[in-house]
Amino acid sequence: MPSERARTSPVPAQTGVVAGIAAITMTFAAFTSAMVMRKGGASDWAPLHLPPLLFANTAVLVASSGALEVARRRLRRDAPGGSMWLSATLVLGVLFIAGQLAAWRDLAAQGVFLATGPSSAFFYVLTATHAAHVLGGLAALAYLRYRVRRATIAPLGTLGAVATYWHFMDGLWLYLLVILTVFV
Amino acid sequence: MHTRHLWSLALAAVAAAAARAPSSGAGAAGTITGKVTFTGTPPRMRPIDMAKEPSCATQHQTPVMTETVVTGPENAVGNVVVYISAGDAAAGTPTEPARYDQKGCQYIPHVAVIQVSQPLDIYNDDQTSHNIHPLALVNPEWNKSQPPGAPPIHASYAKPEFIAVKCNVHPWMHGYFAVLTTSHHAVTGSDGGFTLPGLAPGKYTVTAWHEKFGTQSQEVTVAATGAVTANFVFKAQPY
Amino acid sequence: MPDTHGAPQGFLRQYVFSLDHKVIGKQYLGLALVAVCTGMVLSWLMRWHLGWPSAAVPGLGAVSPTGAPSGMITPEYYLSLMTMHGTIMVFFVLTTAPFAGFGNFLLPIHVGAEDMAFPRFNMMSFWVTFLAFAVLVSAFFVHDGPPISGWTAYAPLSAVGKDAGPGQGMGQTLWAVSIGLFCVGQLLGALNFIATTLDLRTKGMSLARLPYATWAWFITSVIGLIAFSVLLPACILLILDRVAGTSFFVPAGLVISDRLQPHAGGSPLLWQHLFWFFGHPEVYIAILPGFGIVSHILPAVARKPLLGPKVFIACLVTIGFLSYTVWGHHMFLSGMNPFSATLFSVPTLIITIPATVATLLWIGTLYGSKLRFNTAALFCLGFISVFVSGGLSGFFLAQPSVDVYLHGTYFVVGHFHFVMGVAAMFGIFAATYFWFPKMFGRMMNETLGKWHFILTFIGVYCVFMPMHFLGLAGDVRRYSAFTDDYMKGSLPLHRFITVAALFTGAAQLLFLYNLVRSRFRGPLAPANPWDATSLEWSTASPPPHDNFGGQPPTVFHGPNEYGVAGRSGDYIMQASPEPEPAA
Amino acid sequence: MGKVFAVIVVAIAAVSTTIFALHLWWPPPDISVHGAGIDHELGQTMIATGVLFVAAQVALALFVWQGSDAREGRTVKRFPGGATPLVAFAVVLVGIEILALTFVGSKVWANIYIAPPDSGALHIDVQAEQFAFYFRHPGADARFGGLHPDLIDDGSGNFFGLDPANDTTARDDIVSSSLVIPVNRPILLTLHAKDVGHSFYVPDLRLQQDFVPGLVIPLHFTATRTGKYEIVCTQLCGLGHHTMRAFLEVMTPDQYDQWLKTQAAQQ
Repeated sequence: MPSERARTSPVPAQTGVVAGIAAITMTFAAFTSAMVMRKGGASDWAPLHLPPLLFANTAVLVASSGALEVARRRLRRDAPGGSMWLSATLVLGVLFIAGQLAAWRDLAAQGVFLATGPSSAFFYVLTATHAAHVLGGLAALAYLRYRVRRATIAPLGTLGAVATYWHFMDGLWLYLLVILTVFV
Repeated sequence: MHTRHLWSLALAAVAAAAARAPSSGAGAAGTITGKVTFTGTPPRMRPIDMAKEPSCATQHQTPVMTETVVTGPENAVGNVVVYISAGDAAAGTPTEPARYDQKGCQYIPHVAVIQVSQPLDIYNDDQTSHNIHPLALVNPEWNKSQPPGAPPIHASYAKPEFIAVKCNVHPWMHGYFAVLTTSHHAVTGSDGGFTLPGLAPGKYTVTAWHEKFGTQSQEVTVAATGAVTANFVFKAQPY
Repeated sequence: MPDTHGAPQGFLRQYVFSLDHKVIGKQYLGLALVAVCTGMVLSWLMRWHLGWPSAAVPGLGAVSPTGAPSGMITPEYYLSLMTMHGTIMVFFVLTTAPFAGFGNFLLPIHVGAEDMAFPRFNMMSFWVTFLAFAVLVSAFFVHDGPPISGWTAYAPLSAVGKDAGPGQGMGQTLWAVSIGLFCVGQLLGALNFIATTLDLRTKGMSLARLPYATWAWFITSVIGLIAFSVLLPACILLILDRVAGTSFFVPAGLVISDRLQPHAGGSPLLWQHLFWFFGHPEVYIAILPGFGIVSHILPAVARKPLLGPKVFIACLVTIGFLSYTVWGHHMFLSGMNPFSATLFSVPTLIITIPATVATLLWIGTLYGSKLRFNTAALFCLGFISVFVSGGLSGFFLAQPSVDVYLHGTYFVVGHFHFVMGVAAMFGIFAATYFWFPKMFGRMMNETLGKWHFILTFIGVYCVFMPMHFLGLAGDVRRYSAFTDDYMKGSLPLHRFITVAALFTGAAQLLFLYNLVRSRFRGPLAPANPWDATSLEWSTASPPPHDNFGGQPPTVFHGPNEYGVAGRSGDYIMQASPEPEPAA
Repeated sequence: MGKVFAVIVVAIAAVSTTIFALHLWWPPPDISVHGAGIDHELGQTMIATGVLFVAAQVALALFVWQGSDAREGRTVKRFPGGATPLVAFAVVLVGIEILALTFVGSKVWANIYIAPPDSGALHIDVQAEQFAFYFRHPGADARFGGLHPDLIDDGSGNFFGLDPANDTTARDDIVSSSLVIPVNRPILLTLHAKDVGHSFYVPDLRLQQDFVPGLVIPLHFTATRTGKYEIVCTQLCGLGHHTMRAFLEVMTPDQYDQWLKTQAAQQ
């Protein structure tokens, strides 16, 4: 029998997301320090020209964060259109993943593969790990949209948690873009 | 490494050709004899320092020399595998196992010639652990240790190939498995001489293989009786 | 997503893919039991080989014809046994049993919740861990056998593939995949522990009133969250080096098995840094739950409050924090800048302060106590003794200048087996004897338990103390045999250790028998057999599906109300509404 | 039961301490200049931890013995002064110990690993490989030949991958499987690995250092006693790890010169 607390409390999801963010931060911190250390002692580091498409993808991801913020405010006020903005977030998120795939194909067409050199290896590893986490976020968004469509009351706790995660993915990508530009 | 790989492929091709060649009849009495020599200066063999493994070092009064190039009087080259690479009939698989010994931290013989699918028994005669690692490229590669007193390791190979063999535990230990399709083969001693008896009259390709000098082949026609001579001369460099 | 679920229907939902934290906790403990038996059999084979290198192990030839022809253990098979023993014990026993196992069963009850915050993640956590174990064990059955590069899997030995030796092909890849999966499983578990402790505490259960075991699980889960999220990327990079031809850890120009390796520019030290950044905190992941368990049980058996409870919590937090600053002490001699050795040595020595304080608090708690000598109590006392012995030998290894001599010797083996192996196992045993009645509703046999303790306690000292002697004499660890002149003099001592290890192992049969028999035949347990205070003792043995029968308890006291004078019982339960006694 | 436990704990502590104190198992005699510092540090740590070990185990046994008093009506006693004196005790005692050990120990450490080698040190190149050590003296020209991993050929004795055909400095390099050095002369080793990680450990020299593939790691020492000692590998390097060893032969200068001549003739 669900207790009163468990039904209403939004807190565990939020705590879980914060803890998850801490873990993901450590993962990328480990990748970053690995990259710094690997580059530091290496004579075989060849700079990589980032596909310009990445910047377009960045815009898409930032836009998706914006759309989610609009959705969140509307849902919180029970204003109309929340669900639609949620869908927009979802579409933009999928578009980002598609864009990343295109960027990889672009690099592959230039003959730059995972094992080509250390810089390309780190590029693929970082972007792919990020994309995997974004896919997790997309699944959460899809679940959220399903809940919003089904329920009369928006699940605000879940919404807040998913939004925190999604914005973190956004920020993480901006961070990756910077270190990829600087190091790779 | 790469050349060795090409070699194995070439050998396989030749072997395939051999399978189509006319067969040597029963009671054939033709013989090919010859001598393998070198010109130039061969690399000097060095004494092997077995200090790391006292149980082996004490077995040798004088230090064992490296065996990459073994030479004899009158520029003779030892450890050359001479065999019929074309013109021979497909031979049956011998069921008698060949024997390969690890004794005094040396492979005996240095080159073991076996036929395809012929069983090969590998013995550890030492009081120390050995490790047999045939670096096969065409055949499956394996890597097994053999503690003192362990039973012999049974091996066999399905495809012709010259396989370098090393002991991971004793870096100086190197040998070869020569896996051939023909039953007509010989390994030269330090006098460089070889004999390939029992050949039916006909045209053959004789090939000589040496781990450092590579391979040479020549066409030989064997008459009904008597011996034909086929000599091989390798060019040696000091380094 | 606060997940709620009613009592499950059907066998699969109830016992296999259960969302109930109590079932998941038992599943983790079952996995750990299988793992610990496997790991111990592997250690017996190793000890057999070290004592009598050329004697065949009866029957082993049939099980492992390649690794042990006619039962004779080959050097690579020995290293496989060692690698699998270390990996199984560290990951699948010392992490799963005290942390994931008992933590899962007890933490939600301790905080007064009906389940974990995310039951689905919790279930996934177990099954991913189970999969990780299956993948690891499958390495025994692949062509070349299990990996031989130790539980630390130092690159390039672990990164270059089959040229590095038998087991370094598919076996090593399976190892890396298994550990990667394990990280995922433990991360999901850690998320749950953190969210549950912070958010699902029942009314009145302030952080200050959390039982000490729960504090330890909470801090361990924070450590685990950070540690496993660093090991996971390290495993990904290792797998890529192995299967995708990248060069993160493999430098150029290596010739292995006569073959020039197709790698360039990688850094072997990078793996060591990533691994030990995880690896040292992992030691605390293994031992801190033991700290918590001992501090939880000790007041209940000593019938007096834990000395300095706030100091104890502070010790846990300090250890957790410092555990991230000391990883370099595993690498004093690995070619790091020699200045960094001093840098890592200082926090390593400082971390002994909170550990010393915790030990003194336990010993101080025992002062003037009225000890009840049940088996759980004995294992707590044994924990303290063993932890002192192992902790003190750490003083030697923490100093770079002494480590120069002792690094890589049996001294290290003796040290970490005492401090994280045996001590953590004693914590697990104490927890098992203490909470078994709660978990299964039946009491364990105390007579068997006491014999189990005495034999084990003497046994482990006979096994691991002599390893310190061996180390002092310069005996190198990870050697499959001491067949040459070197260290031949230590063979008698090795044989003594082997006999002691087999003896200690045999003593564990008493435990297994007791476990199985008590599960079905033990006398029924009352709700609170030990007169203990924490919330699990307020509910039935075993607890109902939602832990408290639909009524979440309200907490009025901390867990430390033992030895209360002037009343019939000498303790006050956390959920008891009576007022605090006058000090 | 409590008394049984107390007796067992005290017995274990007594036996262990006796064995340590009698030096039944102890490092071999030191043969290096720097080793005395390590031995001193080891001895100090042994005494300090030994005192703590006995004190802690005896206190544990004592309190357990007292706690086993089952008389009715006995009330529990609080530890005098509570937790504060224990914390202060731990911080001060362990703190002092840490300061002392770090202060003395870091000097010993610096002496081995941070101090530069003697400028006149005899330079010997060391290669570790699965599963042997090979040592290289520069020969008459006092210069080491370059290393070419692609030329490595263990079967013909070219363990280092020297290129005598094109590199004249490589032709007189003296390669041996034992580390032969003159006594009382500073030695500089440069350690590099051919394949995987290894370690260089000579207990008698009180010296241990890992080989890291891709790095060349310097190590220096002076041996003070002639004789033959074992060098072993202490970093897990593969299936033959336990057989990976070599000998250190410390000779008088005359013997060393003679050895060098003999070796030079064989190269």
